[in-house]
Amino acid sequence: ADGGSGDGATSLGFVNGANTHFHTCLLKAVEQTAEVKGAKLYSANSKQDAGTELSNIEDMIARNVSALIVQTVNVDALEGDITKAKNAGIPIYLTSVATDDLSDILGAAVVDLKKVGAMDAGWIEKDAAGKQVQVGVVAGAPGAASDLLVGGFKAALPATAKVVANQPGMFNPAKAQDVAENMIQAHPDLDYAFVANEEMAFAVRKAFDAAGAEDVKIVSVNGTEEGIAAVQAGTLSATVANSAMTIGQTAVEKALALLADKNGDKISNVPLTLVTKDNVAQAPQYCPK
Amino acid sequence: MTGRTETGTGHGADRSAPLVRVRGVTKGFGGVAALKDVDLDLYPGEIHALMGMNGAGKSTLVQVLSGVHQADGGSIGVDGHDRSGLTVRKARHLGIAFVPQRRELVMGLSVAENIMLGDLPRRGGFVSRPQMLSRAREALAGLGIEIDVRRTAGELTVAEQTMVEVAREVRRGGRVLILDEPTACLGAEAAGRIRTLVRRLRDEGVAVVYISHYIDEVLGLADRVTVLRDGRVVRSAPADGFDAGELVRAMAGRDVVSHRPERPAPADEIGLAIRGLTHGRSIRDFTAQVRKGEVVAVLGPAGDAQSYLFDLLSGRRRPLSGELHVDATPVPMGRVPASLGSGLRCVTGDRRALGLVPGLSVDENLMLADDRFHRRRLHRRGELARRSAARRKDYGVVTLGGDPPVGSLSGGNQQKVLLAKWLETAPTACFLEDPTNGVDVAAVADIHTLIDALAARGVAVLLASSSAEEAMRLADRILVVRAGRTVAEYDTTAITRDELVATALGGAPQ
Amino acid sequence: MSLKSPSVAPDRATAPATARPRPSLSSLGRIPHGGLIAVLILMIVFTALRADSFTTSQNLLNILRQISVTAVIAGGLTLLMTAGGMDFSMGSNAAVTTAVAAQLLSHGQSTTVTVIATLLLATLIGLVNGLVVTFTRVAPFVATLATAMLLDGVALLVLNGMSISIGDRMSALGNSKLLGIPWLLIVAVVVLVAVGLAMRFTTFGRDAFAMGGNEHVARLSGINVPARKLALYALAGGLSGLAGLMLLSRLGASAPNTGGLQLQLTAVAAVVIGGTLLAGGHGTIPGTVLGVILLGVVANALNLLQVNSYYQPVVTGAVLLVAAVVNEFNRRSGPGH
Amino acid sequence: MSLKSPSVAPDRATAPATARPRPSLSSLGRIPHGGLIAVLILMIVFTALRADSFTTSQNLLNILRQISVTAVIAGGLTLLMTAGGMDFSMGSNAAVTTAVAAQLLSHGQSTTVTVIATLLLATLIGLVNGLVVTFTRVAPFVATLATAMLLDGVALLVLNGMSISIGDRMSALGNSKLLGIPWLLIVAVVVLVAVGLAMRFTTFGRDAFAMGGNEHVARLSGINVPARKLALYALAGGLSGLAGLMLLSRLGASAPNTGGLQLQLTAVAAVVIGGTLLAGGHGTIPGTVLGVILLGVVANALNLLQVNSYYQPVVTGAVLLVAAVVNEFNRRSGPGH
Ligand SMILES: Nc1ncnc2c1ncn2[C@@H]1O[C@H](COP(=O)(O)OP(=O)(O)OP(=O)(O)O)[C@@H](O)[C@H]1O
Ligand SMILES: Nc1ncnc2c1ncn2[C@@H]1O[C@H](COP(=O)(O)OP(=O)(O)OP(=O)(O)O)[C@@H](O)[C@H]1O
Ligand SMILES: [Mg+2]
Ligand SMILES: [Mg+2]
Repeated sequence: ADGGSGDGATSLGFVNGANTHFHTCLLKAVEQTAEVKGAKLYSANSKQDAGTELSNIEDMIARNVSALIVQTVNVDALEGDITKAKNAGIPIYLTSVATDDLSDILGAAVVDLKKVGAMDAGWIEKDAAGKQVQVGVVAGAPGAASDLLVGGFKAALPATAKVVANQPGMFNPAKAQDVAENMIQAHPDLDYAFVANEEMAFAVRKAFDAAGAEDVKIVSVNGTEEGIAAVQAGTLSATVANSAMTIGQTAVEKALALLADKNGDKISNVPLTLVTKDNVAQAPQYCPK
Repeated sequence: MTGRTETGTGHGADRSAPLVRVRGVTKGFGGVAALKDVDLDLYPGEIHALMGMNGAGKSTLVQVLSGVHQADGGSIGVDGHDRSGLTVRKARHLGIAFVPQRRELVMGLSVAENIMLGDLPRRGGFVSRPQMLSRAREALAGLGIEIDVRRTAGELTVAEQTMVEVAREVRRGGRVLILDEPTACLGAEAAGRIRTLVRRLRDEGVAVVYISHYIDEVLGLADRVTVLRDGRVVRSAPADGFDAGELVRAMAGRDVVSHRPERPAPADEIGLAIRGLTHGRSIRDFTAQVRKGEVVAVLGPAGDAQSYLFDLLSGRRRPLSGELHVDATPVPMGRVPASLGSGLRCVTGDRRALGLVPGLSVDENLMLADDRFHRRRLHRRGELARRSAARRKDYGVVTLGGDPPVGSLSGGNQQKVLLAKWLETAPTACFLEDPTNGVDVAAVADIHTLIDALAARGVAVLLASSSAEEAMRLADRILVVRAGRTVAEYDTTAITRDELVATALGGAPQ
Repeated sequence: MSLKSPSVAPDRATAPATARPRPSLSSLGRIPHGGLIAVLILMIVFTALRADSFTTSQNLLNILRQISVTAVIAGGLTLLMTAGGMDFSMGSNAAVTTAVAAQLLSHGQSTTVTVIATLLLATLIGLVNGLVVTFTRVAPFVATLATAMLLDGVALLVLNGMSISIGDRMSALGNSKLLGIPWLLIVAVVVLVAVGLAMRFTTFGRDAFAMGGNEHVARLSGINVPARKLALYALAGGLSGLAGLMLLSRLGASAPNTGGLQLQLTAVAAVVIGGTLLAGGHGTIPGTVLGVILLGVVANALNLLQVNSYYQPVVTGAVLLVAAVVNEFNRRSGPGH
Repeated sequence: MSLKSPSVAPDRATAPATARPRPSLSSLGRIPHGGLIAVLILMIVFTALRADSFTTSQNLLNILRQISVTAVIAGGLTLLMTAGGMDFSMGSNAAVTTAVAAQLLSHGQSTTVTVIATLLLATLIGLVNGLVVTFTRVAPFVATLATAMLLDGVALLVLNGMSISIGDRMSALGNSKLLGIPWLLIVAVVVLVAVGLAMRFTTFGRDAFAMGGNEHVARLSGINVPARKLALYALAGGLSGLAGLMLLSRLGASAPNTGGLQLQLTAVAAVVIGGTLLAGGHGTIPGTVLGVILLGVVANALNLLQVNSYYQPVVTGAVLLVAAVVNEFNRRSGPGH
């Protein structure tokens, strides 16, 4: 399965999952790295729809790319993708998640979402220092990503921290803001809030401030420029940086490496950094310029 | 009345300058011509009648005049200026007012709003409701109509709706008033009022275009008559140049005779029996028995009891009380399937809303009910056309092109389709509401013959009408209703038309 | 001379669309939207009993602030649908507005300029919808469904897929209050009252009913139907823009997928639940307001009652369904027709 | 009529296009859906010239496989809308089916049992929609919009928010072919042909046109309207179920937000672009097929042509709009064939 494009150069197909900030940065990173590596890149977007994702993959196969890089809309939607790619003899490389059975995939740049949640929980534990505290959760849209994140967070919370509210923000700031307003209403003496991404976190902050709950500390996920700035400014207390740029770069580099040499190790864990006021300097770049 | 002598005033107007001058107008629909090279001159202060068989092109012509349709060829001039390609709004600005054949009201709005639509009285940017109501009342009062202007247009009977529309157009004024079969569904008094009004406007110098299928009405009213046949003008002359016979020949191209034939005496057993039918104010304790082979007419003023019989007999609406027997077997009321199952066939007078599916083809509409009764599973065009061909012929349905949507047919042709649809389904008993509504002279005769045949076949026929002629022509017995009650019963042989009209309807004919 | 008899107009029985019996002058004594109100009250009582924080004035203000964006769109849609139109792209139009406004502001444009520019843009977009619907015979739903997709893409392009923060510009509108009443709410109320009055008492409004009820009659009556349509679609566009700015001022940032279809569907649901007919010819602002409030209260209640997130759509859907059904039964059991 | 394109001469209700002569494009006028076909051909030629991989039989088969799920839903919707109905919950119904089927299979139920059980369930859901619409006077759009939300939630509940893989069960349907033709495509074609034939050649189909054209007349003509409605909604449900199973067999797993509104809107777009009237009384399967294909081709072309993902909705919307406009310019709505 090589020489998709006429000039014999390696060609990569990147199937992105959606159009959020994260996905945009991921795409940029993949494009730039591919260019650096002199690989021809085709990209498509599944717009959060598993069916579209499969169609996109079929289209890539029709184009006979050397390898596929897939930021899936959903872990198990991969099932079909992988079968398709396998039948077509086109290796498939995953970003963010990995399947349990690695034999069928070329490799994966994995973000351990459980760990991400756990790191935020850890910060709260440290910050609460044994005090009895109330925690609110603004999750994403029902689905694996959000569930892993929140699951990891809850599991790692100390016994002294009690999750008093857990509502879906649907990864949509407007919705998240409504939810936060209602949450702070129902639980005025909230101490911490865990928000499934920074776009929502900002909205939640606004809601809390408007309700006079400036002292509620918000921890979140991503590490975008805005996020880091917010941590520095103290509007967010901590955020776990899982750089989209790193994921993109790793994906392309590893994919090409593995194409060249099948028995390099498949899984590369994307480094996670807990960013707080004290270490904003170490925050990795999130989005390529 | 004295229509003849009044026609004189029309000639007082200046003959040299027609207000509207139509030359060589042609109009086709999907390649087939509905109007062919039509000329027409409208003079101020003249009532100009358009006559012709169903599908002759009358409505199409006036729709072109009022900008609803744009002519394919020819010219339209208004006071000497070429106005070809009129749009509705341009026409209105030129003072051309139009009451279409089909009722056009906003059913959801009040009568007052419908009348004042397009220039609602305003005070400080807001619509002034009191003014709107009072002006609307004036407009109706001007025609001597009593309708509560606050009622919703949808609640009105078709007659009331017509009056409202005429009032609306008259109120708006203008130099040309076009009325497309305004009296087709009006009672005596209402129709009389319309005619009086038309004369008044004519005398005020308005040019009136008046479409009607009633020979005597036209001869009594019009100053000038133009006859259309198959989209061509076959004759245009002052009204006094015509007599009824000629007019009919001009329209139909042949003589039309319609006299009451000898029908076999009705059988003894009762085909249709209605007892103590009561529904609110509309109809109270109505009882009728129709023997097989008998035709019984229920005669009443427009909008009286007979207008509610269709809803109640067809099962659309459950009466408060009353019972129905068809062929001596009781029929549960308020259920359409029960009514149909009993062999009773109800033909509505409101073909548009309750009679036909405008989007379906003529053939499908013709066979709609029959195919359902015969539980046909399959639908094949060719075979359908074969089955419906006979009905088209018997009922003289004329269409442009093969099998167009029934909605594109002329009013009268739609009525024929409606009758053919129901009368050919082997009925035990029939309820006919206004069977000849908007149908041309020849077709009226044909339909009357068909109804005679129906009775001769031993079908019990109940006829709802407010037409004395029709009752006299068709019925063996006549029930006269008033204010929802049966006030008299006559044997047709035992009464003359004039007695009937006098006693029953009060409103004397012209 | 023949005398002809009329036939019972089917509208008196059970004709569809415009002929559907509706609460109107003829049915005084019966509360319009009774069913909707009943369901709403039930919801409120139930929630109040289970979550005491529900009845706090703060929470009630929250609800009202949360629904005000939807309310503005729903208001415009009610008028448009009453006139027989439909704009399925209002949510997406709002999304475009938020995006453009965010860009302008973040590129240092003054708030005034931004507001004016974006409102004009939104109105223009509405106008384009109007032109398509008026001068081609494309059904409004079809045309605006297409423009909705188109605009969603435009919003992405403008944002270049990133989320753009506007700091605390405009946050006065989004978060501060006047005499304890959120500005957003005030704007929404003003819009709804204006539209409501226009529909009831102005020629413009009554003409809308006429056009929705029977466009041909409206034309025959000398109403300049095309001009009116353009005006109505432009207005819908303008209000979408306003809604977009309100949304932006609340969020303080514009992210991909803000507004768009979600917002649109919520507004449509509110409007139709409020009794406005898709076929046109009938619609009321009070009904729409009830619809919007119902949806807002349900969302709020679900949060306060800590309903599992999977149950939330189930409950919302069920409540909508019940409301619609109860509402129709209440109508049906009305006297006369 | 307001939901249809306004006709200049409504007294000739079904001959709007005849009311004004359209000299331009009149040549296309004779061919039904001429406009749609023209746009489609343009799209195809353009793409074929720019991307050689487009015309590979593999790619064409891909397109056809990709659209077959939408096609099945669109087919059912066409019939329902022609009868004057509307089911906005078909996508969500499909989602529920995928979820339930996935659960059953992963709990070791046999494929046969699963298929039968889920199809029954889906039909039942459709029937419930039918009951609500038939026996209350709630407008179909309103009722099914509510059930759509409700079902989306149900799907989440069934999946408990997780994704459930079915391994390679059913993958025969989803991925293998018969004589080089994907099974999914075969199923879709069978459904469309069946519905198409039913609409043209069976009384059941013609009843749908009659009901959509004038429900009163249909009832008075001895058509058992309530029964027909229930049947139609049940059928729509059943087909949604089938679509759900097809989707599942393709994806090999059921995840939250599979199917649902996205799928629904695509189907609706295809149907209305194909010339089916929201107001009922007119609709054609060929039109719907063209609509579905157009959408499929556009999506595929956008990928092959490497159009930036932000431009994709823009282009899709634009193409839809153009198609609709061109199509309306030479539409001749006959007595519904
Ligand atoms: N919009 C249309 N599409 C197709 N055919 C039409 C249309 N309008 C009218 N026709 C045809 O043109 C012819 C003339 O119709 P028109 O309505 O003018 O007849 P008419 O003289 O008014 O008949 P009636 O007395 O029954 O009203 C008829 O054959 C009719 O079928
Ligand atoms: N004089 C009238 N003017 C206008 N409408 C009338 C008149 N009389 C009766 N109706 C209409 O006819 C219908 C019959 O009235 P009513 O509601 O009492 O019958 P119903 O048995 O309740 O009808 P349904 O069985 O459909 O409920 C009503 O809808 C009313 O609008
Ligand atoms: Mg006519
Ligand atoms: Mg009643």
